[in-house]
Amino acid sequence: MNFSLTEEQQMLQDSAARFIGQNYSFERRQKDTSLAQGFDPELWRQIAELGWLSVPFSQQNGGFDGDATDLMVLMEQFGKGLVALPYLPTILLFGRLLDLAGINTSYSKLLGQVIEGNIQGSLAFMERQARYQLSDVKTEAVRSEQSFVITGEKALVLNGPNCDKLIVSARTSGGQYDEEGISLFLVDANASGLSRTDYRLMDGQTVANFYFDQVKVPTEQLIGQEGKGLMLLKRVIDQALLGTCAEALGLMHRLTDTTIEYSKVRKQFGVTIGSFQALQHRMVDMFTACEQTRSLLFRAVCSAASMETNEHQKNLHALKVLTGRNGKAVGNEAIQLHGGMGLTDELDVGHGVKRLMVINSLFGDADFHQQKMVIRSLEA
Amino acid sequence: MNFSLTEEQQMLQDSAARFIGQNYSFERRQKDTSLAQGFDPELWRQIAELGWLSVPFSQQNGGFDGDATDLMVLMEQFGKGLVALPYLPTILLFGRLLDLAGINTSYSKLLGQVIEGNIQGSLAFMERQARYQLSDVKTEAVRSEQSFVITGEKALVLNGPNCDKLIVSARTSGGQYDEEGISLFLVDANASGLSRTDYRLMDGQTVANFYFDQVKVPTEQLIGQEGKGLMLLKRVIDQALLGTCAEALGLMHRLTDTTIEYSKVRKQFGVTIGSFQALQHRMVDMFTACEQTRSLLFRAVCSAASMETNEHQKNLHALKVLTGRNGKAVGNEAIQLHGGMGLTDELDVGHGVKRLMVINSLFGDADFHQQKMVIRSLEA
Amino acid sequence: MDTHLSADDLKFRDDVRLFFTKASPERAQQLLKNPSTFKQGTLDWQKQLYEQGWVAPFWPTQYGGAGWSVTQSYIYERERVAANAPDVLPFGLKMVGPVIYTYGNEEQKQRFLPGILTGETWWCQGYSEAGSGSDLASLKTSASKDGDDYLVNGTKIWTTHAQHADWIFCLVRTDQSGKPQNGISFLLIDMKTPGITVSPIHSINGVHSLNEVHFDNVRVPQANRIGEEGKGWTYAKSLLAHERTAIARVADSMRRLEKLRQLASRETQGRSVMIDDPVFHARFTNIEVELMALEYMELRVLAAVANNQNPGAESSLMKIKGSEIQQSLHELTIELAGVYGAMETTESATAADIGHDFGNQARQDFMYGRAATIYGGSNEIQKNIIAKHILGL
Amino acid sequence: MDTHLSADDLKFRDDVRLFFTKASPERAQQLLKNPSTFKQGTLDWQKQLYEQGWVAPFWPTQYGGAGWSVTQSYIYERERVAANAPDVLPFGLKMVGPVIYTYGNEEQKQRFLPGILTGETWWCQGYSEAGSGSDLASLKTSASKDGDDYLVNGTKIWTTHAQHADWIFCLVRTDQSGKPQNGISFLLIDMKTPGITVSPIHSINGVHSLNEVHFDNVRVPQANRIGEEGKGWTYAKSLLAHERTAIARVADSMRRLEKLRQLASRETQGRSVMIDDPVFHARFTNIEVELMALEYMELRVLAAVANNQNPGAESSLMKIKGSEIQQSLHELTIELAGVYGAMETTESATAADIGHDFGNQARQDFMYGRAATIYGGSNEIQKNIIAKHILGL
Repeated sequence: MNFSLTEEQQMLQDSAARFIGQNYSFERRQKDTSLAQGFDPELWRQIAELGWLSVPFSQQNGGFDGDATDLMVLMEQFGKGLVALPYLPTILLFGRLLDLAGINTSYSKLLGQVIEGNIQGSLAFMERQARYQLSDVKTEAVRSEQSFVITGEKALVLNGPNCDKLIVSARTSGGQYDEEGISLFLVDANASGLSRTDYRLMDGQTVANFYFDQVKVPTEQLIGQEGKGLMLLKRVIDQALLGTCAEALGLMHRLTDTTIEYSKVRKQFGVTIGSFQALQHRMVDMFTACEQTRSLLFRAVCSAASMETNEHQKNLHALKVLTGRNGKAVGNEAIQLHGGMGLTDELDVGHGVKRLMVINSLFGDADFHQQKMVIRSLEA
Repeated sequence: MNFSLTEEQQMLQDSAARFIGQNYSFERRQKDTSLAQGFDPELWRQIAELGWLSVPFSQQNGGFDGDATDLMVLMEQFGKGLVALPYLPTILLFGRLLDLAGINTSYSKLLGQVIEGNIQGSLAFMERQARYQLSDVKTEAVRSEQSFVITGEKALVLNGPNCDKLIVSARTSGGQYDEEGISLFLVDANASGLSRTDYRLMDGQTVANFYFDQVKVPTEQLIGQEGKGLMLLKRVIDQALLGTCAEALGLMHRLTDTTIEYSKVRKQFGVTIGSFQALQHRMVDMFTACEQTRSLLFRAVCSAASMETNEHQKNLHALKVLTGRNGKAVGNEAIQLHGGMGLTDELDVGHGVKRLMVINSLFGDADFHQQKMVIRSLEA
Repeated sequence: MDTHLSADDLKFRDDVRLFFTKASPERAQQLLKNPSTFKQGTLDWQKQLYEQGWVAPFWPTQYGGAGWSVTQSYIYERERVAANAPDVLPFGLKMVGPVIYTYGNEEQKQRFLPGILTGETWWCQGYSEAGSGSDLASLKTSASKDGDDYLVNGTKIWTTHAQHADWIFCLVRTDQSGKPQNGISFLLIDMKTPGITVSPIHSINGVHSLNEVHFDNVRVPQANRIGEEGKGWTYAKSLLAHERTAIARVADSMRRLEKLRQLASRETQGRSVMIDDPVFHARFTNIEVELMALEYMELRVLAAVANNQNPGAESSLMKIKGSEIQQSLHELTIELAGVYGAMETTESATAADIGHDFGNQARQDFMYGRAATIYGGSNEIQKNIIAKHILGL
Repeated sequence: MDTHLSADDLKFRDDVRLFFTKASPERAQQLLKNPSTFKQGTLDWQKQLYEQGWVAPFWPTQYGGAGWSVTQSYIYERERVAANAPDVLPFGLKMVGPVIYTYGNEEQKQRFLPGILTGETWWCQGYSEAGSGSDLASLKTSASKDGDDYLVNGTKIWTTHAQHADWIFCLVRTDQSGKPQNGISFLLIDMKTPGITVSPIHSINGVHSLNEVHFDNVRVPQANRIGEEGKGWTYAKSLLAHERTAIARVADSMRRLEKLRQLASRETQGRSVMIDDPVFHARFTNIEVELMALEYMELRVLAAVANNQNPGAESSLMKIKGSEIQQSLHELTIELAGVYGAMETTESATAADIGHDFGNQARQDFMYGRAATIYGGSNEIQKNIIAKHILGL
């Protein structure tokens, strides 16, 4: 039984904390998110040099072969630093899907470029009607000779406006809700017949809806087995979910600490508001929410080695439920205890809350995962 | 728009408050509930003389013809006084069912004795497996010549050990869960073939499980139409539900006031605990819970004139939901803020909480009524 | 005990309904949504109400009020919201107006009331300061006598629509000594006076409606002071209870709840829709039950007012519950929108382009709605008030 | 980062399991349930553990401890609860024992420790007083020197099982002057000493386990004082953190949760069972998720202890969450029982007669469980501790 980090992990944590602390003020975030891409490509190159882009990838693809703990350590620092970078879409979704797709020299080459920071990627897995259901796919891919022809719309594609390549889930057989018959394709962002609408989410990141109008994709760009895409997709998203929950925890800690510090300096009625017992107890609740979430995060990290097991799946659901609920509570309290200031764009509090809300809606919110948990326990 | 009481109602409230205040201390309750019947028959005779037993009954049956407001006024005082009397089983359930069953001279005579306080009654409508579903009835009544023969078990019959007569719901046709086919019968407590197990609920009232082994009941003791008993049962219970919610509100007020008063005298760390802001805000929440419940009680009282309407039914569901939830919250906080003392039998707090819990479980708890509300709104 | 409406009240309700159907509030709402047309939309709408004689019904008749009963005002408000018609801006008609006709002198009434009714003068409120949020009485903006004038110095914050305002009503400190409440005076200040600068505050929902207003040796005639010097706090406070009851926004929440029900009946989840999801519907009814209670809590307060009782601390209770309900509605709505609840629409990416018609609004409402538990005296302050004044703690 | 058990630990787990299957804990539980056989059942069970050498594993080996690692103690506790085996009474083995071997003198160790291990001496705890609940240090029971003795006067309250006890360990005031904490001493008192009377306190769950213990000029040899005079507070406090972690009762809650799942899979609602009710199951998983987190919170604390770090204020956090979870389990269980959750069984009306096998227990657990957020330092006090010592407020 051991919850301490290895020396390597400790080093990763320290260097991440140091680098972000020195290079990424809140003003920097404000500046970066105001750029067209929603982040600073220069910063991306820097963290590539630091090796962070290689953390989750397998050695065979030139990665650092990091485990769940490594990922947690890094993502928590991103959260604490309120860092705006497309690590989730390009590394954890696009990159990891290729990484998990099996040995394939062309994927390896592509991942090499990803790790060097020369390529931005996206995973187009959401559709308007699907809510959080990965298997609800209307977009179709029809085989014709040596290629597939994709038609349909994918929504809310993270990093869509920036991506050079994207992976799309489309139906090669079965009905809209079937788990079978979903295939994954590697598509060039500039493929003909592919158009998009760009917009932003409230955390400042750019997203796009992609419209596939008879987009031709050569058969060798089918990833994994035809019709068996869902399983691969789930594995990638399970890991991304764990990573983003670690980022959420970082955000929750930041919001809690900021609020406590603010309560020690903000004066009303001649005393600091931190001296009011009612507020003290509520800040204790914020702190408790963080510790509780960390405990469940550790639990999921400890079971991550055996991904497909019922136990790990249940831990992931529980983690998403608690991160969602506690994240909401912490965010709302952070704003409330900051008073009017918490509602201004110039303070980091509101931005932390918005990022937290985006994370909590990604891959299914608390209620969604709670029901998954219920179904799982009824089946068991 | 008017929420003030009529002169008559004001008089009823004042006299009830006065009589209970003068004659019913907590020590009196302790003494009364320790009696075999769980209450003091002498007190029952006294309130009969005060005319309180006649409040909800129609004039044609010698009643006071009171409306929902009258009932609310009286029941709230019972709650505030933590009064242990079988008003619910004998008057609101047994008596009112006869009262609503239509003009019938034998019922009128019976009700006359009820109003004089000479008869105790019960309504046997619960069964072990039914949870809160009135229509889930396994007890059977089979017609043979000039009588029905009843066989089965009715559980948790309020006032069962004390009742001279009881009304039982039994199935004359249909399957266990059917709404049709339920009939109501007036049965003598000493009818042959009828036996029971006596016990108590945590609020000190006596209850019994009744076992019907081929109990013969003459056909003229069938109440209302054969097979149509559920509707009558529902109407009686709807009204009883409103009355007990008023009692619950009285209890919530008592617990809240007691807690606030205690916090003004109980000292810790050299100051009264009522001076701690965290506790102040929680007592404010208790107070808010009372006011909120009162508002919904008024709402249900105002729509009670049109009982069968969707609106009133929805108001009743909502009232039971909120009374249940707020009652729990107020009860738990009352104990918590009293500390260890709140857990002793010698203080009234725990007894108020237990009575509140019994009421909240009767006729369906908060979750049950919330789901009824959902079903109703989906049908609408 | 009943909530029946008299025949006259029913007749009145029909008149109000008819008016709102004719007044085409949708158009007004459209103009108000867009910042560039917001001011025009506000003025147009106020003009319509003014011509109908309903712009300030709650004012005393001699100043242009409609002399409605409490019930009528209640009916009017319900119908207005049901018709999704905009409310008037409160700063002139609900805040400074009443102060002027209650505590102002004849000359001030003559001078200011007409412009408030017609909308000719746009008013904003100068109470809060960065240093004094919940502790309003600690405000520092000073007004020092200089001949027949005051010289005003300081900064007001959270000033809604100051960028459009012609006049601002301020609480200023005219006496540094003694109890903070006693040194405060109530001043009316022309926004065109030299030394006033307005700087925008951008909110986390991306909208600009709040401002900072800086006063640098701003010269204000003493004739613009309402009532006595040092009594400003009393004048301002006399309005707070009414404000709190209004902040509960019961009718508005009822409309939002219905809207949410419709959206959830449409939003798919696999083969079914969200309203059929038992857990979602349970959360929905949790709010519905609370709102059903609040609706009658408001009626109880109104009935009390009708009997000339003071709503007093009950209004704090309504403010707490009302704002909590508003926020749970915002929360459930944005969660219904899923990831779309995070989307930001633009000219080049409208709701239609993105294919989601309530996500952007849900986001803005949620974010802006966080203020509901903060402004008008934070909910924590309301709890302190109840603890002190009702529970005697 | 992992929670793997070593081969030795796995072996140890199997040994523990084997022991508990042999020890037939069901029989012990039966005896404990019935007040008339409670004492005998307690002693029998302790005897079995004593003979196995597991009655006080956490004690230092030289005093009879088992010298287990933190992980082993954890495994033991899990297996014990999984086997539904009773815990030992804490007063001797977990409270006064450690105080004696840590702060007592040789003679005291010789005299008292053996009886604690064998169960020959039944101990109870004399800390709380009516006037001092959360504010323990304000206790008034006095001990004044009289020759080689103290004369003890005062009343202790909430004394569990005092009616069975041979000895009581007390915090008493030996010095009225100065900081309240500094005037407190730790005394061991023979319950047979003249001047001691025990009066029962009946709890709202109808059970009698608590008592008041009155001291009227009770003569106690100074030799029965542990350590220095005036240091009693420090000795007692050194145990509290451990106590709080224990109060979390993680393993026990896990067993209750499983039990609740089984009951809900059996309790009917129309044609279906309660566990299939989505709202009920949502409430169930709310608790499950919290408990899954608490389980790892405990592991984190244990890991810290294993690395010789002090659990410190984290134990307050566990106490809060642990007690909240216990109470939500009690609440959901009693609500599952419906109206039967209010029933009281008797000899003449057993659970079997009434036809409901968990209602009576659910009621007792719910009522008794209300104490979980009160004793061991109320949750409000724990929050104060966290605010002060962790958040620096």
